Amino acid sequence: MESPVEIVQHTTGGMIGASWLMIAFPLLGAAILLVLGRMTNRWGHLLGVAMSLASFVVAVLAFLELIGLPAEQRRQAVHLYEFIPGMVDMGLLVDPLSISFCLLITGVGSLIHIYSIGYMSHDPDRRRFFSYLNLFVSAMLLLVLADNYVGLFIGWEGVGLASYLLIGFWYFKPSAAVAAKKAFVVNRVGDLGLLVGMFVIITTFHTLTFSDLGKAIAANPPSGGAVTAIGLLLLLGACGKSAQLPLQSWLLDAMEGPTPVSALIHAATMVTAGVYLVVRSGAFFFPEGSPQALAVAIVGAATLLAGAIIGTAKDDIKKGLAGSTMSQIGYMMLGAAFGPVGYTFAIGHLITHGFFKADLFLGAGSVMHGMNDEVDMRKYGGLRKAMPITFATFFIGYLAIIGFPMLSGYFTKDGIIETAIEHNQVLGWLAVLGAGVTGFYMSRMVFMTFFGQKRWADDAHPHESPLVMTVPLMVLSLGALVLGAYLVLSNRLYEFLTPAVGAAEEAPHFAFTSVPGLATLALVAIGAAFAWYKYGRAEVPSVQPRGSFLTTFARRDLYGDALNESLFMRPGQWLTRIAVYFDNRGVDGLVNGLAAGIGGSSGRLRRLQTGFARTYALSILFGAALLAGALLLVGNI
Amino acid sequence: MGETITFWVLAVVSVGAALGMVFNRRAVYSALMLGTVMLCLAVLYAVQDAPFLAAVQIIVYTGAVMMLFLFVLMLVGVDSSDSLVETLRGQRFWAAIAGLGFAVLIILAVGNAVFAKEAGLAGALGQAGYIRSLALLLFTKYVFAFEVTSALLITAALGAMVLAHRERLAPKQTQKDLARARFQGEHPSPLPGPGTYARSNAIDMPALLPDGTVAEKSVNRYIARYDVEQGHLPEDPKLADAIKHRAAIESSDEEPA
Amino acid sequence: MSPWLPILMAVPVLGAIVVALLPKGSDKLAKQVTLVVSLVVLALTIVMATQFRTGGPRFQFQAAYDWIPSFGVKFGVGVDGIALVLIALSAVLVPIVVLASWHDADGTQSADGTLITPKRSVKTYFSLLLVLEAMMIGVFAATDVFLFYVFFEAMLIPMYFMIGSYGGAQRSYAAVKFLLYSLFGGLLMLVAVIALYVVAGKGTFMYPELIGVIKDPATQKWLFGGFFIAFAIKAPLWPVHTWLPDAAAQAPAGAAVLLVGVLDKVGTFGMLRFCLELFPDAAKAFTTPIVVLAVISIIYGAIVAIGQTDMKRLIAYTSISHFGFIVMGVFAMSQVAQSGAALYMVNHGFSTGALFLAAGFLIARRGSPYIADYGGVQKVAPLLAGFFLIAGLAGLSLPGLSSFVSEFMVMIGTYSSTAFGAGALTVAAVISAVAVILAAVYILWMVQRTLHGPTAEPVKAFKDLNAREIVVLAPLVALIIGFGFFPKPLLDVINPAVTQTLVNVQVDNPAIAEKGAGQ
Amino acid sequence: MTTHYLILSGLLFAIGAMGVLIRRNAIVVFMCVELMLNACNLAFVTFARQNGNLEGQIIAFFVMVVAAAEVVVGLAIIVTIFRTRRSASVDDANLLKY
Amino acid sequence: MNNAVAPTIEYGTLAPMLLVFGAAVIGVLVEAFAPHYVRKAIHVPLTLLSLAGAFALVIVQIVQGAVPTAPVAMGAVAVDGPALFIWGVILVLSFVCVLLINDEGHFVASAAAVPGSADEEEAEAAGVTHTEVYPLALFAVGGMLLFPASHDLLTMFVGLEVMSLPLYLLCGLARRRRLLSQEASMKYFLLGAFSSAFFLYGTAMIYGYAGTVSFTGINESLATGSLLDPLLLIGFALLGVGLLFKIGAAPFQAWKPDVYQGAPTPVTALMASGTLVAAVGALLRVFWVALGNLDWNWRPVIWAVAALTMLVGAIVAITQTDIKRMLAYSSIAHAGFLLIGVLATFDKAQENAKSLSAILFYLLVYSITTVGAFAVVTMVRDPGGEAGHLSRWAGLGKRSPLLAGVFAFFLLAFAGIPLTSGFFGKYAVFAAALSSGAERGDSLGGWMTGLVVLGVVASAVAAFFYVRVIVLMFFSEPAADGPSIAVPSMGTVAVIAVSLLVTVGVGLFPQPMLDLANQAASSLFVR
Repeated sequence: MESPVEIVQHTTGGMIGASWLMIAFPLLGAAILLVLGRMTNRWGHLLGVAMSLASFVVAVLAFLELIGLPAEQRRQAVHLYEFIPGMVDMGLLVDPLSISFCLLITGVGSLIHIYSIGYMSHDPDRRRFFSYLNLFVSAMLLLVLADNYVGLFIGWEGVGLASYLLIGFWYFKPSAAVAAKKAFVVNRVGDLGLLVGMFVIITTFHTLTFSDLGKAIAANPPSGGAVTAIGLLLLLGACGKSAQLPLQSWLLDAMEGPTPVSALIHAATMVTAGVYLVVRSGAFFFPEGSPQALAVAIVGAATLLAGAIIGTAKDDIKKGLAGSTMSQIGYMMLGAAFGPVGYTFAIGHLITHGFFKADLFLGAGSVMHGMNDEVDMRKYGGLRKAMPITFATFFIGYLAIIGFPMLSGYFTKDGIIETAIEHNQVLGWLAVLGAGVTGFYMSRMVFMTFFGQKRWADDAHPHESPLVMTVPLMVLSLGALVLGAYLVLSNRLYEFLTPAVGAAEEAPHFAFTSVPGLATLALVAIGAAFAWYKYGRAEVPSVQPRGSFLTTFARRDLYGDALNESLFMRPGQWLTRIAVYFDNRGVDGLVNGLAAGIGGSSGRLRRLQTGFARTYALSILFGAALLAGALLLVGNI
Repeated sequence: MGETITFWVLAVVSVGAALGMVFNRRAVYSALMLGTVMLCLAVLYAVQDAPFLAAVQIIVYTGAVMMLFLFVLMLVGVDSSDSLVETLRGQRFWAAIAGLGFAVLIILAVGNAVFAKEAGLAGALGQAGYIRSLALLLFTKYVFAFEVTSALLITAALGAMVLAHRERLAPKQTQKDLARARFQGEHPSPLPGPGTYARSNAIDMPALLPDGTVAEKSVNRYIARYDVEQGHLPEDPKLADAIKHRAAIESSDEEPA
Repeated sequence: MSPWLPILMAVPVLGAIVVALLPKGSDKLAKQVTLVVSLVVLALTIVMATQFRTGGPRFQFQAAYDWIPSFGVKFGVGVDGIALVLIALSAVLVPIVVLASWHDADGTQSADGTLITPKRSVKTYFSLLLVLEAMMIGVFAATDVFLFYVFFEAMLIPMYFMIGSYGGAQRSYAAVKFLLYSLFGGLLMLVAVIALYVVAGKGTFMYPELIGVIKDPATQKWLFGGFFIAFAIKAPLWPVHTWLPDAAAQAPAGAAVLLVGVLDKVGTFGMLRFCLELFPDAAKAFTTPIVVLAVISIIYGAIVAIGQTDMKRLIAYTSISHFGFIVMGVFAMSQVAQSGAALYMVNHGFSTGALFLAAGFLIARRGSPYIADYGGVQKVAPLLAGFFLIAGLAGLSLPGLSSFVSEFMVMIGTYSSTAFGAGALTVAAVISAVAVILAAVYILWMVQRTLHGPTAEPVKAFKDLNAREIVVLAPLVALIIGFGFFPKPLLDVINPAVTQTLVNVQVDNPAIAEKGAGQ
Repeated sequence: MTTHYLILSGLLFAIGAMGVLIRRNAIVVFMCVELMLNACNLAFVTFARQNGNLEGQIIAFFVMVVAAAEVVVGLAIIVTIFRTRRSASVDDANLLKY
Repeated sequence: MNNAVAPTIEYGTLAPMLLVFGAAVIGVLVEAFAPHYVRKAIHVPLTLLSLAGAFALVIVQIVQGAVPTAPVAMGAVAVDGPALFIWGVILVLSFVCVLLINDEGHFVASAAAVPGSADEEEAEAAGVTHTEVYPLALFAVGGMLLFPASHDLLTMFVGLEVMSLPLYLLCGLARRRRLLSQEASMKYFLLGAFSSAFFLYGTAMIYGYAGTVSFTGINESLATGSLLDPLLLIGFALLGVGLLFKIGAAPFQAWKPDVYQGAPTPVTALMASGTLVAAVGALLRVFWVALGNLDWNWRPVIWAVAALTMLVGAIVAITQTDIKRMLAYSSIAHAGFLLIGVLATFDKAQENAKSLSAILFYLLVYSITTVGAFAVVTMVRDPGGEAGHLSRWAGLGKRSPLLAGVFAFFLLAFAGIPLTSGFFGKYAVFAAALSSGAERGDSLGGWMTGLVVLGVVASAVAAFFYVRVIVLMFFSEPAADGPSIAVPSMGTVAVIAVSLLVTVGVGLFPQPMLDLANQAASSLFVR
């Protein structure tokens, strides 16, 4: 494997030099909206959209400037200021990898902002929603743009905060409040990995800056143990943020947030930060074939299957999509385990997924918007006539995700599968299997929602959403339609990314007729057909059937929460109780006991003062005898 | 040799008397025992070339101090005697332990000290002679202490005055004053005795005044209370009421003038 | 001889006298005078701080007057970077606390009219506050060990009265516990102070002259122990921490801020300055056990905090956890960790201050410190909720807020320390990192139960923050965010002092990062 | 002989001390104290002869004077108490305790 | 034959003491001849002027710098630097205590009258008081001056009695709660006599050993003779009993709480301050001058006594419910702290000046604070007299913040909180002890350090009960029928003000007082 291009140009000028504006605009928006508060109620959402769009413009300009440069100069560092003197400087790294993310974040982000104007129009707190969204965009951009792990970590936690705030946006719902807290806490478990990873990195390499890291490794190749440790720790961080096994449990609960949030944060951008982390650190800490790379692959494969299985059993449309997100990120992780080619497909899938999953979520949001916020698919049915645009865009997204030939997902997912099989047969074929399951659960979703008989309640009057919501849907579905082909065919993405992630020994080439590809298609078709058999052809019961053991297993999210509960929460609660008890009775009790002991001895000694002069005389005589005896003794020694 | 015999005799006597003082129930006997000890000691002083002290011991100590003790004993009640029951738990036991221990320590210390032959006072007396030498010492070297002792004596006198002497605050009442007070008071004549003009002359039966009313004060209030408590009330309701009233006054502890 | 520090101490003392001598019934005037005096002190501090030369000698604004020549005691003051930032912290917090406690002594009533605290003497409260400010400045400024000790102990008294007279239901228990604990530690330290003077035989308590004087390792250990126990109680380190939850929970919010925000820092400040520099060999010998205690504090404090039902107690326990970090940083003996620890002292003052004050505002509205009595505050008082949340996030060291920088530095400095016992330090850093998770649990669980969820019935009557309360919290939040992104001004001041400390401790711990990474 | 005298003095002193502990009548207690003082005097006189100087005798003389003054004050106090309480027992005066 | 040389008495040097005694005698004459309605008018100025005059005479001696280097009055009295310092302190203390005594309502109208009898009522109604207290107090003060300055054991014994006898009497003269007062008087008297018998027996033994009772002579005979003579050891132990009894060291402390509680508060103040100062002075003289060569022998024993005293005083005080009893136990604890200073001797006598100065300083600051505290106690009254029970003090801070504040300040000084005089006192003593320990080397150094640590622990325990009173006064709600605050007389105000001033002043600027103590100690005791 070849290291990524090490030469980093420092720049202060141009749009790249001003790339900090990308972060600053939405941050400013968030600050204005939060500080001015209710004063901005009337125009707050517009400001939010404007700031997001401004960022997008900067991103596009910076992107154009970057591709205008020769390939070997496409790693541009922007020094901002000294952060922790002697340890970390705050700076940005504008390279193909980060700029791709920027485009995705600001682009899809802006669309979702626009969509939210409509979606949140009835919410009295819309202004607050936009401030949080802006905050998120800002933090996410910091995450991908930072040229060092500390900056990345600040962004990393920033998006976590935004996610927390947005999941708990409807804080008065206890379920939302709990889900928000859970998301944050589980993420913190991952953060622990990232944090400790940073300790090891700085101790081993004396720097946390990406560009210096390359030099340090080159100058002083580290021992395998340290790198493995770093890799595994970073993987833990990635698992938290990207909802990979074993830290997946928060993502399904996170659907308590408003749907645009699910689309933006919990599908398109934030949850892919783990993938970004692995790819960004890949060259340093995840060399191909290393144990930690294998761990990444295993986590990815396991999650892609788990997510898919969860997806098959959910009747809540958003939770179904959340399971799907887990699964798709699993694919990306799997891809990210296999060097530059894998990176390319992982990032490619990340981008296309950003589009089609956002499309799907927003579509689901549109459906809910028309259905009085009903999320149970068993209460849907036959909606394709009531909301044609939503149906059309959703259907495109659906085709993209199951890998219908020539749509985005087809290219990127297939690329991952083939790369995986090339490196690791077992995991690769598992990914194929996962694709089949994807075919099933996505088809099930489409059939249950848009086909069949209507099963909705009498007071529901499904209707198409306003343009402000459907236009973003259309834009996104357009992306879902063509982006994969654009990026993958003729290796555009690969070559674009090479300066950032390194070049493979052999450039990838997409084969339309490979065995795995065909097998995947076949399995997807079977899955879809089975879904049609169960949900398209047959009547869908509006009450959930009991289902087999396996179904229950899937419905309960593979018992992830139960496991957490029995492994961590209950022991934790007991530990807390014991600790509190120990503190009150043990530590404090010891001190109070000592005080009580002194008080008690005082009470007893006090009784010696009987009030009888003769007793006092006795003590004097005793004292005299003791004194005399002691002196005689001391004197005669 | 003579000294030895004297010593042993007096030692036995004085220790015996000392123990007698401690263990005798009667304070007066204790005082007498103490006097005995003092007299023995006086003799022992004399034996040890301290005739002046022997005299002072008898005159001041046995003569004055012990008399003072006896006076006070008379004041306090000469026939009072201590109960021999010890009320403080363990006091005697521990007193014995401490006392014995202390004695043993002193005896050990003294016994272990190696004394040379007594120097005797001959050298110290020199040409001046005994009394003169004493005086010389007293009025030169210890003159300051001697003077200060006067403060002690003044204090003692002052203290006795403060605690025992009561200054008369008003002129002493003369016979005349008393008579005047009596005739100006409510009862120039004596109060009627109980039983007077009553059908019975028992002391718990109130007197009747010449106008036939009951004289409540003629019955002792303690007797009245006893009668009420025991139910020995006269049949005459008037008398019974008077006794009850008297008892009630008593129990509320207010003696009307 | 620079008059800055004596003036800085004299101003609040004079203010206190003026406030105490105001005629009866001039409560309002007393408050205004106190506020003005504290602002004057703040202004003076800022002016002084601008004159501090970062490249200059370690101790600046030095002044020394003979105080008790018989004992060799001087009124010696001077500041290095660490002391400077802590004095600045005190100067910033006092006006805020004055504003925050504006009505604390007036007798407060909860929303439903029940009496929370009865009316008490306003003048006394504010003059005590000013006296306390003078002593806080003095304790950080003292360069004479004896003078330091005097302030260290004397500080207890105003705080004792503030807790005991103006606190909650259990105030006298808490006040006595606070006083006795601290006094006990202080007295042990007194023995060590005397012994230091005697053993050193220099005839002076001036701290720069005492560095490196005590050579005998056994003596060093004993003296170190005397100082350390006092500081550990003050800090408070597990297992001598139990006074803090009581004291902080019973103290009025303003006093709690000063108690946890500044007073307790004297403990960690003392460790850094006195324990390390005067007794370097002992400090090195005891590193491992102390770091173990620190780690226990970190984890234990966090776990016990999770289980608290009383908001102020919870915050107190979080502080115990945070103090664990500071102590760990101090004893990690590396530049980064110690700088981080010094920075942590400041940042913790801001974040815990904000948290206590916000919690105090909540409690003032409801009259109960119990978390279970709240719920859905965000609905009725969004501003208060917002501030509370930000303060809470600072408490869990969210990156981007000031406490993150210091916590990060401490952990990284500890992990990478190449000082003796480095293995233990590495493990300690990793274990302490678990607190990152626990912090999220305790803060967010409290936030969830107080701010979120359905609005509880008594909470519905809450008013949102008034202007005074906003003025109290806003500067703190601004500082928290500002130093979260730009800690350099503080670190530039702190770093030289830490470097000098390490030189005096004779630890050769190379910087862990190449300067100017990314240049 | 000196030793004998001293042992006698020590015994008397100890007996006096024990008497103070055992007797309840304040006057007797005080007598026991007097006994102790007498024992001291015996020691002084003995030592005076032993050491060959008169100081011991002088001191013994002083002790007598002091003892006389003490007796006056002491007995006055005891009488006062007796008048108040009608009891000269030292045990009865124990309102002040603990 | 007639070779008697007239004794020389240095009247100039002894003038302060003689003035006090002289005034006392005049006082007695006043008692004898003046009608009782003018007695007080004569006594008060006479007593105060004589004390002030004596103080002035002490100052004159110090200013003249003619501190004698040899004992005066035929070797009976040593008026050296420390003695002059102690005299000055005692005279100041007795002056302020007389101001307290002067206050109405402390002393019984007629001591001879049975409590509660008609006689007593009559006497009270007639408004007579025992003006004998003034000469008695003067005699006691005279004894206090003599006790620490005496240079032989006989003079010391006489001084002890001169000091004690008037105090025995004064204890029994309280106007309220007379039963308690009389009981205190009797207990004090019996135990005092008992302990002085021990002192005397000790004197006899020492005399037997040394052939003299002069301190110089004893010290010389120690230097030449065998140190192991059991007579010396036992004599020394018994002397110790008498002296330790007077300062109230455990296990000889039992009288203190009872007597302090029962005695009239001004007398308690005098005992707690003046007697303690005098007794410590005497203790130092015996231990450092007479037995200076024996100090490796007595140190372990005094070590144990000091430790026991501090602990007993501090611990038992915790559960006291009467303010005066509590202060008595506090005084016991402080006696323990002082003993730490007594232990702090050095190999070279010259260095002892350090410890001596510390002890003198401690005595000064502690005793003045004590007087102030008792002065406050006299002001808090119930209908039946002073409000002794602590529960009656609850909420005093609300009713009378100034008085409670002052008292709290005194308590903090007792506790040794910095910026009060008590802190520097404690500091000085601890510092002396540690430096003596350091000089004495390993084992002893360790023991001294241990003692100081023990002292520190005792201080912490002691702080608890001081703080408890503060808690009661300031943090508790006042009782509905709380005690009244007496309108103080000018005298009481002056006493409290002086004590407060000294406590604050020395707390902030101890140097002048330290200079005084240093100067006094620099000449050490006359040997």
